Order: sequence, then C-alpha cells, then structure tokens
Amino acid sequence: MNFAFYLISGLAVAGALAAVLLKNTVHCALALTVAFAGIAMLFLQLGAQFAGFAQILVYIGAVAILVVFAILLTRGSETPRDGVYSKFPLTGLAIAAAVFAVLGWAVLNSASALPGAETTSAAPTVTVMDIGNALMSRYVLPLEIVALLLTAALIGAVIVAMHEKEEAN
Amino acid sequence: MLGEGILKGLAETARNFAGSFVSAERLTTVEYPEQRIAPIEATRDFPFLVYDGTDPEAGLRCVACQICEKECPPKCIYIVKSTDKKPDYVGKLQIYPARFDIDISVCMSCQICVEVCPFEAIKMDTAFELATTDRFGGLLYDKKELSKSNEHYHAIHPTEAAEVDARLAEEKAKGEAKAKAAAAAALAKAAAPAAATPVPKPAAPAATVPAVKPAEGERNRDR
Amino acid sequence: MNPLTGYLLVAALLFAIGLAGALTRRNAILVLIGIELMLNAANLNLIAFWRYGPHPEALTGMMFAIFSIAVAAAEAAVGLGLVISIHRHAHTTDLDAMNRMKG
Amino acid sequence: MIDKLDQVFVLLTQWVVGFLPAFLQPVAVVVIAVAAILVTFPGLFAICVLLERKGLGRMQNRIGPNRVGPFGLLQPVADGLKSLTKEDLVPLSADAAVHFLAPVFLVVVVFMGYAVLPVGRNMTLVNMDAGLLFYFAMGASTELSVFMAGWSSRNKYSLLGAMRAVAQMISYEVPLLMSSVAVVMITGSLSLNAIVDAQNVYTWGLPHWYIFTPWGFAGFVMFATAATAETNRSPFDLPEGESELVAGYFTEYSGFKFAEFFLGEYVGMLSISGLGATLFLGGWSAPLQVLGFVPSWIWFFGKVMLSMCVFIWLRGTLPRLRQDQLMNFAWKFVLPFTMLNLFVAAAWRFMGDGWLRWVVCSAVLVIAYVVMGRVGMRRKHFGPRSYRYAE
Repeated sequence: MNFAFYLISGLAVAGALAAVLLKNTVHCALALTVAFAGIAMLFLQLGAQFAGFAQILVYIGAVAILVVFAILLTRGSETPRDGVYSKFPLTGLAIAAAVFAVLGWAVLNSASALPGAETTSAAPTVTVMDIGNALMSRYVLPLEIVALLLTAALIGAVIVAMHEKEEAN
Repeated sequence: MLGEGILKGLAETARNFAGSFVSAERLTTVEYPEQRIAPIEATRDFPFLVYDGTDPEAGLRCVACQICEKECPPKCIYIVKSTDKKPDYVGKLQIYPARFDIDISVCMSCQICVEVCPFEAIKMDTAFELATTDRFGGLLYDKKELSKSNEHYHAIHPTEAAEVDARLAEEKAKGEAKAKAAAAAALAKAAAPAAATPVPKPAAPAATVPAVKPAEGERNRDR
Repeated sequence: MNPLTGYLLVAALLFAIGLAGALTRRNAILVLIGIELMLNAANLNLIAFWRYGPHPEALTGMMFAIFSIAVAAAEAAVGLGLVISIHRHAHTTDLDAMNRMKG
Repeated sequence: MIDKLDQVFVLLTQWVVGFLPAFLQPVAVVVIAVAAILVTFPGLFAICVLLERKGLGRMQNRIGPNRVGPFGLLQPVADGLKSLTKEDLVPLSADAAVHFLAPVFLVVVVFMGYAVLPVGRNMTLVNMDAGLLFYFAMGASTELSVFMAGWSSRNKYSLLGAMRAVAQMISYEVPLLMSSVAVVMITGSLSLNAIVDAQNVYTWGLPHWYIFTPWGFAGFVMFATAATAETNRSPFDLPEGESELVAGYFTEYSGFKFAEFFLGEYVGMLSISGLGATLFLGGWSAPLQVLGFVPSWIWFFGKVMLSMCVFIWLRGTLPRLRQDQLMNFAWKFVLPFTMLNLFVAAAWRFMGDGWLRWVVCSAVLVIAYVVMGRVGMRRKHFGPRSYRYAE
C-alpha cells in the first residue's frame, strides 16, 4: 500500500473522529467537510473520477452548508446546557467498537478470497462518456426513480421546515 | 423588455468612459498641486490685519477696540491694548494693539470679526496652505504675521477693497471738511469776541462748549 | 495484504466512527452527521469493490455509489428539515428530550 | 517560427525539464506549470486592480490613481505593500482557528480551479476527462470558506453578510451549472480541451464559437449573470454591501488576511471569466482564421481581460440589487431560462444543419425571454406588509 493511501485515509479518519468528538457543533460540521474531502480523495485514488468530483460537489458544496445552516437555525452553536453526550455514551462506544471488530475480522479473514489479491490490474479508465451511456442504457430506470425521489424529498423537506402561516399571528 | 434599462445604463457609462479621453467636460478633475482652480473672489480662509502705507506699525488700522475679540465665536483672537496712542488715517489719536494674536487652528473662518470691525481693520485672506509641523506655536499668528498691506487686500479682494477705500476716503474728506469748518467757526468766534468785548461773559463759555461737542459726536458716530 | 483490504478496513473504521457518533451524541444534527459518515463509508466500500472487482468495466459499483450519493443528499435534506421543524415546536434539538409523540 | 512562438512555454518547460533525471521529470513539469499559474494570475490580479480603479474613475469623469509610479502603474504594488504591512487584528471573541483557515481555504480552492483551464494549445495543467465537473466541484466549496469567515468573526454584520453570500452563491450556482450543461450536451464531453477543440473549427473564416449560436448566446448571457453573482460582483455585491453591512463577511479581517480575500475574489473572477471564455468564446481559438498565426495563449488572456473589463463596466453602471430581488431574479428568471436553454440546445442538436434550426431556436428563446421577462419580473404590487417576529 503506498504512502498516499495512508496519508489520505489518515486525513479522512481524523476528520471523521473530529466530527464526532468535538464539543462545538460548528467545528464538528467543518471537521465533517474534511472527512468528506478525504473520502473524495480516496475515490479519486480508486480511479472513480466522476464519483469523487460528485462527492465533492454534493457533499462539500451542499450537504456541509446544509448541516451548518441547520446548526445555526436551531441555535446549536451555543454551548448546550446539559452536556454534549447522551446519557449512555459508553454503551454507544462499546457497540461501535464491537461493530468494527466484527467488520475488521470479516475483512481480514477473507483477505485471501478477495478478488483484488492477485490481479493488480491498472485502474480502469472510466470516461464520463461511459458513465453517460451506462446511465442512459442500463440505469435509466434508477435514474428516473432517483430524479422523482429527489424532487419529492426536497419538496417534502421544504414543507416540513416551512414556517406555517397561521402559526405566525 | 427586461434588460433594456441595463443596456442604456451601460451605454451611458461607456460614453462617459470614452468621452473622458476626448472631451474636456467629461473629465473635470483638476490635479491639485500642479493645476489649480482660479481663486473665487469671495474665498475666505483666515483673517489678516490691514495697514495703510508702507509701515505696518504706523499704518495699522486696528484701534484695539476688542469688538472682534468679544464677537469671535471660537474665541481665537487675543488683543492687548497699547498704553500710548498713535494718529489714525484721519489724524485722530487712537490706541493701537500692542499685541494681536489669532490662533489659526481654532479660527473657523466665519468672517464675523470682519463684519463687526468698525474700522475696516481686519479682512479675510485667501491663503490656505498654512500647514506647519509645529502644532501649537506654528499656527498662533502674532500681529507681525497677521498684518498685511492694503495693496495685498486689493490683490485678493479687488471690488471689496475698492469699496472700503472709497468709504474711508469719503470719511476722511468729511472729517477734514468738518475739521476745517470747526476750525473756521472757532476762528470766527475768536474774531467776534474781539470786536464786541463788552458783550457779557456767558457768551464765551457757549463758544467753547460747541467746540468740544463736535469732536465727541464724531467719535460716537465712529463707534 | 492486498490493497482492497486496506480500503475495506478504512471504510469499516469510518462506519464505526459514524455509528459511535450517531449513538453517543445528544444533538440531533450530530446524529445526522454520524449517519452521513456511515453512508459515505458504504460508498467507499462500493467503489473499492468496483475498482478491485472482477469486471470494472461494468461500472456497477460506481453507479451504485453515485446513486447512493444522490439519495444521501436527499436524506440529509429531509433529516435536517425534520430537525428544524422539531426545533421550532419543542425549542430543543436534544434527542433525549424528544420522547413525546404528541405533535 | 509561428508555431514555436505559440508553444513557447511548452518548449521552455521541456527544455528546463530536460536537465533533470528521468524519474523527476513528470513532477518537475507539474511544479513548473503550477508555479507559472501562481505567478501569472496574481500578476493579472494586480493589473485588474489598477484597471478597475482607473476604469471606474474614467466612467465617473475622474482620472483614477495616477500618483504612484508613472500613470499610477505602481498602484497595485502600493496596495499590496499597504495590506501586507497593516496590522492583522483578530477579534478576541473570534474563533481563531476557523478565522485563520477561511481565507486560506478560499485561496487554495480558487487556485485549484485553474488546473483544468486550457490556457493555450496543449497548455492545460491537467487534461482531465471530467474537467468541468472538477471546476464546479472546486467552485462549490468557496461557499464554505465564505461561511467560515462570516461565522468565525463572531460579528452580526459578518454573519449576516455570510448568510446572504452563501444564499446568493447557492442560488446562482445552479444556473451556472445548467448553462454549462448545454455546452456539454453539444460537445458531448466534459473535458474543457474537447470543448475548445469543438469550437476551434472555421467556416468562411468565421469560428464555430458557441456564442454565435442562439442557445449559446442565451447560455452565455445567463452564464455571465450567474458568474457575476457567484463572485459577489457589481449588481450582486450584496454580501459586502458597504452601506448596510460594513464589509460583509470579511468585516473582521484586516492586513494580510483581507488581502487574501481580495486576491481570492479577483482570482475567482479571472477563473470564472476563463471558464466563460473556454465554454462560449472558444478558449484559445483565434476569432478569425486569418489571425491563426497569433499565439493561442494571447487569445485566451485577451478574452479573460475583456470579460474583466465587462465586470468593471457592470460595476461602474449598475446599482446593487436588494436581497429579495436578487433571489427572485435567480429562481424566477435565470434558472427557468437556462432550463429552457437546455431543451433548445437539445433541439439544436437533433434538428440537423440548415437555417430552420436557427430560426426555430432563436424564435423560442426570444419569445421565452420576452414572456418571462414581462410575466416574471413585472413590478409586484405589494399588499399589506406582514411581519414575522423572530420567535
């Protein structure tokens, strides 16, 4: 494994840890952006150019701003009165550690059977044309469904978060 | 149609931009130190004391009546009266200011001192580049620095100076005429008693009293 | 150790961190942040398997990841919309306080 | 000889890199190219600052800076020196880490956008297949740095300015993307080099630039509007509305950090003009076939400076839009029009050559423009004011 992989995954994991552990919620959101950037760089390292840039565009460009706006709208940036962690933080950590242990065990044991072991094939050069063709040929149905889902979700989100008129007066 | 206004606006600024290289009225900047705007006659910056003739001490019109000192809103004039007297343009003996200071940094160029001065002694100068490095002493002008000749007054405010001079000359003439008349009357009085000495004593004091009154009247009028 | 396991381990670690965040934090938005991290970890798995898998030209893994990014964005929008409207009614984003179903 | 002049920078790099050992060469090429970008565009930034102040002056019947150096040419140096030597205040209650990171993040992200811009014939730093997507991915993260700046200064004005800036940048980013999608649809590739090559074709000596097609012209107008809003310039410079918001999100910045924001804004403007030139004005292709002998990079920088002059011209002319007018304009006019432009581009593509497609496309666009302009943008009659108190 080359040095770049360790560097980038270190960045991603550090960002994720900071996003989860920091006290100040806005700092968490900014750390989350670092984690997203790390994951996007991992995508690029894996040769998935389109997915990497889509990740940057969607997550860093929109979701991070959305999270930060939500934090400000719900006055999250002030220090919470009763502590940052929920009532049973230890059990949560224990469960997460257990999950990681199981996943890690599964990955390590199956290391030999995984396909990537022998064929150190060069990264498949995926052009945007192929993605376009795939989207329009094999994945045209999922594309339409995702389009519908996105529209419905966003309109729903706006209605849920909208300020009711009658509540104002 | 949407956007027409924007295009008209853009055309206007473009005309301005292009015009500024070509026509003079589209480039109105006067680059100050090198080029200067012609001074407008009514400009006023800081007061100065006017003196007639050549000697600033003798010809100084100011009689230290301290009206301007009292009237000055920011109180930036300081006058110390002299003990002796000197003749003014009419020849009358008047007090003159031993010391006359104006603090330029306090003066707000309101020209009230010029309006209240009965002797046309203080006028507004047009010099404004008076910056000094010394903030305190540098901007406190004493009598010597303040007094400037009548010719300078003519140079900066020609029409106003001409009016003032005309009025002063006319006053001087009237004063001399009155003085001559008073002298003639006094002469006639002196001749009359010689001709009619038996006339009773009281007539004499009457003669002397009128002689004194006109002088005072003259001073009141001057006030 | 072939490269794929490296990526899978990183993805598992990110998933565990996201889960820990979701379980231990009190503020609803930070739970959503935890969920976002878990989703991203899954995407990383998808693309890792696509890259080192037998048929990279089939683009299946990458298309899954792209669609999952789209859906995750929608989910984030709806989740935050809910958090904001809850905050407006109950004036708190503290998850422990949101235990009443009454509107 | 002409070709040598056109490729002078490429040959120069190869000559310099020739001295290095083989394994270092690819790295050296990239380092030289990055160094070239980091030198030329801040240099252009200095020229643009002077151009802006003198141009605005001339538009307002005054001369503009001419004291520093001959004809004011050293004014940018003076400005730079001033902002470097000024004291860099950080408010006590500010969040130091984020306050420091915001301008750094902005400048880094803006400069990364230049990796894909084709500055001249085979003078692109990274010839990426999804170049345009990379550019917009970088463009999308500038909003985050604006927000970091506004929030970390712990100042109401800057937070308001940041909120306005982010809202404006998001709502104008969608039309920016949509108008460039039309170009992608016609060219069939996201790579900026392919887009320029598609436009570098001449018939009767005239180039096939996209701006000369109906959908291209409409797309360019919408792209220019969205680009002006994306860089917070002229009619859309609400975030740093001096009159009401002091200086928007960079109120609490002074000294070098303020200069960084300034640099970030101008370099962002240069890069969005570069993208506009690449997408619609044929990147580095010559305006006439006969002018082909002129080096290609001269055309690119000429077009970038031309659009900078238009930015300045707009700033000298148009008053600032109100926030609701700005949002209204974005969502009710610019976005629907760019969506329609997509359909018109599709129709253009599938109607085949001939005058018919010119007539149909232009007719559709003009009618839509007039109708939408009249319906969407007419003076709203304002009913009784309704107040909403912050609960």
